[in-house]
Amino acid sequence: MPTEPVIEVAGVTKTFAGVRALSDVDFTLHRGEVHALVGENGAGKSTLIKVLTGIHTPDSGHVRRDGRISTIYQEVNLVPLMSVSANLFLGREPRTRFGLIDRARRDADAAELLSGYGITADVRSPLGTLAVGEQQMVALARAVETDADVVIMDEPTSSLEPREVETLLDVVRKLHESGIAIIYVSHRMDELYRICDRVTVLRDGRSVHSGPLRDLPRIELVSLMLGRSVNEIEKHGTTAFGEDHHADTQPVLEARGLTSKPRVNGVDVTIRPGEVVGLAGLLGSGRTETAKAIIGALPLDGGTVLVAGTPVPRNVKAATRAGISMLAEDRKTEGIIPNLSVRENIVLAALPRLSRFGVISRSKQDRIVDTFITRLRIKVSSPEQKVAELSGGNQQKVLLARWLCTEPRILLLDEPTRGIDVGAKAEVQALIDELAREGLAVLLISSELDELLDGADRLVVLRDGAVAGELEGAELTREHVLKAIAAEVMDDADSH
Amino acid sequence: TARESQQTTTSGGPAASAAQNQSTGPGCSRSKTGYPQVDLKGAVVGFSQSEKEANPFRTAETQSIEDEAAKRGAELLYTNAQSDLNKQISDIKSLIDRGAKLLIVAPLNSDGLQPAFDAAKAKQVPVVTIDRKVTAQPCTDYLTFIGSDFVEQGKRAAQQMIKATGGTGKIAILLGASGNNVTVDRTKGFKDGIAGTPGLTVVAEQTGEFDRSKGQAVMEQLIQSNPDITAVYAENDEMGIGAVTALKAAGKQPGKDVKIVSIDGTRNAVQLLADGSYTAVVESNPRFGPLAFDTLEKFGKGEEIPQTIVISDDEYDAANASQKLANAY
Amino acid sequence: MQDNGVYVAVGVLLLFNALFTANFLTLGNFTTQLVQAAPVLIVALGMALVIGTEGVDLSVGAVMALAAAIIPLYLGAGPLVAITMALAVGLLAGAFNGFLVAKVGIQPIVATLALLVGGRGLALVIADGQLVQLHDQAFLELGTGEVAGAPISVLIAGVLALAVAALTNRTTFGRQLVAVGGNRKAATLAGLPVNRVLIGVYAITGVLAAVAGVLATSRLGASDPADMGLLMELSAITAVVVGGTPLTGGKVRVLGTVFGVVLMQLVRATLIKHNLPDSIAQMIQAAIIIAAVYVARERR
Amino acid sequence: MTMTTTRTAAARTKVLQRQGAAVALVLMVAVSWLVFPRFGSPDNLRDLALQGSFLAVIALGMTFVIITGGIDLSVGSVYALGGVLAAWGSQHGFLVALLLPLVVCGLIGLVNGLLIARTSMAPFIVTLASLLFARGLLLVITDEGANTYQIAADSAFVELGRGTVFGFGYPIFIAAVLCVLGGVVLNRTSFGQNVFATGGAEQSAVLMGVPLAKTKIIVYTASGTLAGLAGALTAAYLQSGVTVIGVGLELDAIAVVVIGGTLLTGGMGTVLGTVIGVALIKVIQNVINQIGTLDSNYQSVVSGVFLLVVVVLQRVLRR
Ligand SMILES: Nc1ncnc2c1ncn2[C@@H]1O[C@H](COP(=O)(O)OP(=O)(O)OP(=O)(O)O)[C@@H](O)[C@H]1O
Ligand SMILES: Nc1ncnc2c1ncn2[C@@H]1O[C@H](COP(=O)(O)OP(=O)(O)OP(=O)(O)O)[C@@H](O)[C@H]1O
Ligand SMILES: [Mg+2]
Ligand SMILES: [Mg+2]
Repeated sequence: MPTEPVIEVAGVTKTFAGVRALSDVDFTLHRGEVHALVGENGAGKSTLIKVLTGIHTPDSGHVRRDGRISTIYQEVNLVPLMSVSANLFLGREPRTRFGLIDRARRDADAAELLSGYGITADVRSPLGTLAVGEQQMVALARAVETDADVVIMDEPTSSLEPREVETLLDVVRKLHESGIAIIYVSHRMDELYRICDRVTVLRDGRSVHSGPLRDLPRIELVSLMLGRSVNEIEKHGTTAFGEDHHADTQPVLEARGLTSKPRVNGVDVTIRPGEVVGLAGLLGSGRTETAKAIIGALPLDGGTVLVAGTPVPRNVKAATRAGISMLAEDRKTEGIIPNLSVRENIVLAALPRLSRFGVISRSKQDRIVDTFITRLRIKVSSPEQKVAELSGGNQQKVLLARWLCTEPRILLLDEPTRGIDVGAKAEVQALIDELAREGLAVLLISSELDELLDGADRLVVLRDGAVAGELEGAELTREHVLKAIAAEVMDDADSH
Repeated sequence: TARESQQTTTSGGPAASAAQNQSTGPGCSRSKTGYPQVDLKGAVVGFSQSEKEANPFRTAETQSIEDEAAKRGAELLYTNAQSDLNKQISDIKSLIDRGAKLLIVAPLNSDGLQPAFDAAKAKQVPVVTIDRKVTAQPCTDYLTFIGSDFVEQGKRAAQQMIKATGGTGKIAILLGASGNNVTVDRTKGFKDGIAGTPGLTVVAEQTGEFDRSKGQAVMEQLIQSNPDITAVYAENDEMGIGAVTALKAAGKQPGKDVKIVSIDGTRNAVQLLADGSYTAVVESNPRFGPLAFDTLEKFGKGEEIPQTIVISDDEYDAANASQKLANAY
Repeated sequence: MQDNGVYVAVGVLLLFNALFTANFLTLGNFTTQLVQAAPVLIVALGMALVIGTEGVDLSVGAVMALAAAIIPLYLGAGPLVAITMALAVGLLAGAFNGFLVAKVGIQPIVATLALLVGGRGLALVIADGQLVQLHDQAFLELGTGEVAGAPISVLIAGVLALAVAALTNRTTFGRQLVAVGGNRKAATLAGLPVNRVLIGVYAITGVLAAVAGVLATSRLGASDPADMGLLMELSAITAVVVGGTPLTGGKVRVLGTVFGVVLMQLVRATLIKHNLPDSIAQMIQAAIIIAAVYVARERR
Repeated sequence: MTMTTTRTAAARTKVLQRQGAAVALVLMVAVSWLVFPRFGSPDNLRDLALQGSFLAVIALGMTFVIITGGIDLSVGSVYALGGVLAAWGSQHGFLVALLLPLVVCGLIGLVNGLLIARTSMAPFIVTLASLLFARGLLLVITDEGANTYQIAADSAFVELGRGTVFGFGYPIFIAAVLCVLGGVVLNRTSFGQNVFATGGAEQSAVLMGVPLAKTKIIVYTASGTLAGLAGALTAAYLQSGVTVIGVGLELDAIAVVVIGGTLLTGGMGTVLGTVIGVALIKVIQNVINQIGTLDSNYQSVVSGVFLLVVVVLQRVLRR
């Protein structure tokens, strides 16, 4: 059993401009353990981590650290314009005899290192050209390779897809074996139970429980996080999707032969009103790009998008007007407008509807904003709070609200539950369900297979930017999907 | 002299541009420099102007050189440094490169043209500098300087001021651009000029950067905080005209309640003078063409050239303004 | 304090002048300050909008010069025609900047630098390099006349400030503008008319610069393209930033901009009235800019 | 398969991005050479290089500043100040003439850096203030511009600006050495990596352990020092501390850096690009002169149009 603490936190309180993010938190990390840190969105997990690493100074309380800490933050924190290898080795570059950076060796080392994490991208290309998940793996590699005593991972898997998740969990196991202590933040219960020894639960900035994880039934953990009774929670499963939806026969969205070199190569997707179509595939298989191509955010080399049989001009504005909305995957760079308030962020896309002669109606706005803050349970001190101050999950909900209030006919959701806590996730899923029932056509991209299987009525599987298969009805099983997705993986495995 | 009358006819006015030769120190001749003889007719003459022709002085200056070149049958190459000293050096070098055998240079600044002069020396091209005196060796670095004496202009402005105010008054000076030696000289001359008149005091001196609107803005401020200002000395006409506008807006009668003396001799200022809302203008004569070419011609013939040739500046006051208006530029 | 740095600074400066500057507390003096500040304010309002989109417009001074050069060409047909033409040129210049930024995708500083360099030259070409004295009384009235005791130019600036304030706070366009400045990628994905917003903002700025050019020309009584609006871009940017609008975009503070302009005007007035030499005056201006921005800066 | 196409496409765009300004330069030079017989003359080329060298030294510092996502508007004034200080210092010998401007201008840069790094003030505004400050200081030193300090024609310091090797002035070599050094520092040292990281994503850089404040302070100090050095070299070349130079030079410096492909928003850029930018702008100026009797008012119109054409061309190539 663990003995020596490497990190000890006692009575830490941290307040931001009136928001109490942490109040009187105690937390102990023992040498060599994998410690789960869980809690609802905005519970204070990321803040606690930033206190541990010294980025935030607590208002009161003690922090004692022993040894080097290496952290993978929640939002990918690398430099997009610098090359992958430069990011990987920033601050500890290999040198030549003359003390200059040895670029050739750096690139070679980087390529070798990353292949161990399943990344084959050109290490000399800017990091920003990689998919979010790949970036996350680079961040992981960077953090792990600095021989640290403690590695902190803040939702490392939120943008990873099953295969990558396995790679990551392997890395965690290896670290664990070599005696490194790990703090692991995640909203995915399966992962927690697979790798964590102990758990600390935060709720509203307080630590409400700390103890061994295995002894704690899953449902009780959730109940601790949400502060609701076990009974109440038992009603929900892992996902909150209902039955299949009844779909009209006339498709509302038809994308034909979408091509945007080199990432999308002739993808066909049709969605009928009331239908949820899932887009499955490996990292970099072109799911995000397909969605972007549909909404006109990518220059097309070929293909058409029809909404209710009418072709849509290829720009986002026209697509939005035609009723297509897209929730972007990377909320930091493509989603939130950091300077604006929660209210302003929510109504942003719906502004034309809320104004007359270009003048915005304040009362209409407030009504909508209040509705969505309540309905999605967005945790804010007031609608006027800057969106940049919200926790990651709450930012995600704000973006969802932004799209819902445009009353779209077609909703493209790229990882809609990424980084959302169990409670909110169920709500978002229920919401998607409800919206589909009301006649909305939904394209759902998710790296969580269960979410896809439960949520989608039909699955389009992508490989290398082309449709590798379509699954429907009885074919919607884990095995079928994995087989369709992983054809390439098998090939890879064979060639090894 | 014959040359003086010729000068007079070119500029068209009765007394505006009578130039006077003024030898200071030993002269310069072709034999001293060993430069080759160049016949003006058909010769390639380079003219390096310093600033854009966006003010009357520069317009008149360039025009005068161009007219005279045409008259004498010389081929004129022209460059404009656009107020950039390094560009003027390149300009002069490129003029030489393009085959100029004689150079007329209106320096952007008194200092800093040494590299250009050296280039001219190396190719044995004589350089006449006009309008602004440079700190370099006459006869070696350049042939001679033709221009006004800015200190003297300031002194004459001071005399006009003393005359107009009767020797008592509170003066505001609108300075030219900071760091510019025209500003320095015109300030020095003026202050020296009023030094012997204890009744005149300078209550404010602020830069208007040779610009009309800045002169106006500064004057508006000064007349608010010092309502008892009775005279304005503006180091160019533009700022003086700006001051007139400012004073009128403040309910003063420029030229009467507040005397205004400035330097340049532009048409707009002389017009104001003729209209009675100005006190005096000391001319800064821009018509260097005839003098410059005369000088080059004499040099070619082997005659001795004085180190400095001061072009004569006229003066305008209430009495002669309407009569001499045609002579203003 | 943080958000109010510029107001405090204006207060301090007013107090200083009231105590130590002769004849400061007179109506005439206040009028002078406002009249001098009016064109800068009008330009700064546009600049604030551009800065809100994470851009900057270096060409405003050149556009003022263009407006000045246009006036005498059309004054024969009446002041209204002349002013309309000047504003049209401003609109055109601004829209051109906007086009370069939005459609061609050139960074704002460089896009507008081209017009800064070329625009004044164009103005001089139009005017044949010459300053033109203006005599049209109706036109000159604009810069010197008063309505109910208030100078016309100050009234115009005031109305424009209110209009820009309403634009930023109450309209779709205003909201879209800060969204584009806050996160252009997100704004695009949100289906906002990003290009239209950008072109619109630069066009508005061009028109405002032309308005300032017209007013300044009328006040000067002459069209002076060589000097009109020289370095105006820096004055305007300084006022906007001193007024608390960050250069990083996503935020526009109109009242702050008004006070930023007033502050810089008061600084200039104070330095002149105390007859400080240019050298010292420049250094004091530097210190005051730093102090004001230091107080108003965004804390980390 | 897809991987390879992606890679070659990426490589191709990269080449074009890098070479955008170079393509424009090659075109300009080729056309000028054909159209203007004197363009290619050794004298003209030497003068071009010399004139470019002063700007290159300033633009080198500006490149670093802009890559960190900043901007330095003070370089024009600091350049003039450096010249005046060098001329004043030349009375006291070569070392004073060289070191005084470097130290004083470096200090101004240091203050810029400290204000920008330690308080979160915008570089634009901080350096705008020091633009005013440096001009003011220059005026104080020169008695409101009344004194221009001369440098004795036979002093060793003048040699620094006027001396030549094969007809090429010393400043050209100094600028070349500094640019090569700058390139190595930028690409081959951890300081250089920090410069990129600072401009590329400031928040991430902090989390990755980049010493943000230190990097910025060094960069602005270097920019001030280099501007001072350029001023000193210019003074040596002109043999005097001219007070009226450097007005608006900051815009030239920014323009060449950006033309050279450095992103004004930071995070990306090259020294080579900046050098190409300097060459391009000097060639353009030279060509305008070669055209000969072009009305002075048209000259700025032509410069503006050229600038526009170059940036648009570059932008189009980049697509
Ligand atoms: N810089 C900040 N300024 C103001 N409030 C902040 C700031 N950072 C965090 N907060 C607030 O502190 C609380 C805790 O946020 P934190 O990011 O720690 O949540 P979290 O547990 O990591 O949530 P998630 O699971 O969504 O990532 C939230 O209410 C958030 O709004
Ligand atoms: N090898 C690569 N070369 C260039 N860009 C790539 C490469 N791989 C991914 N990207 C970029 O990554 C982004 C996301 O790619 P894609 O849409 O294929 O991912 P995805 O299937 O949605 O995966 P996920 O959403 O799980 O990250 C795109 O912007 C794409 O251009
Ligand atoms: Mg978090
Ligand atoms: Mg994706």
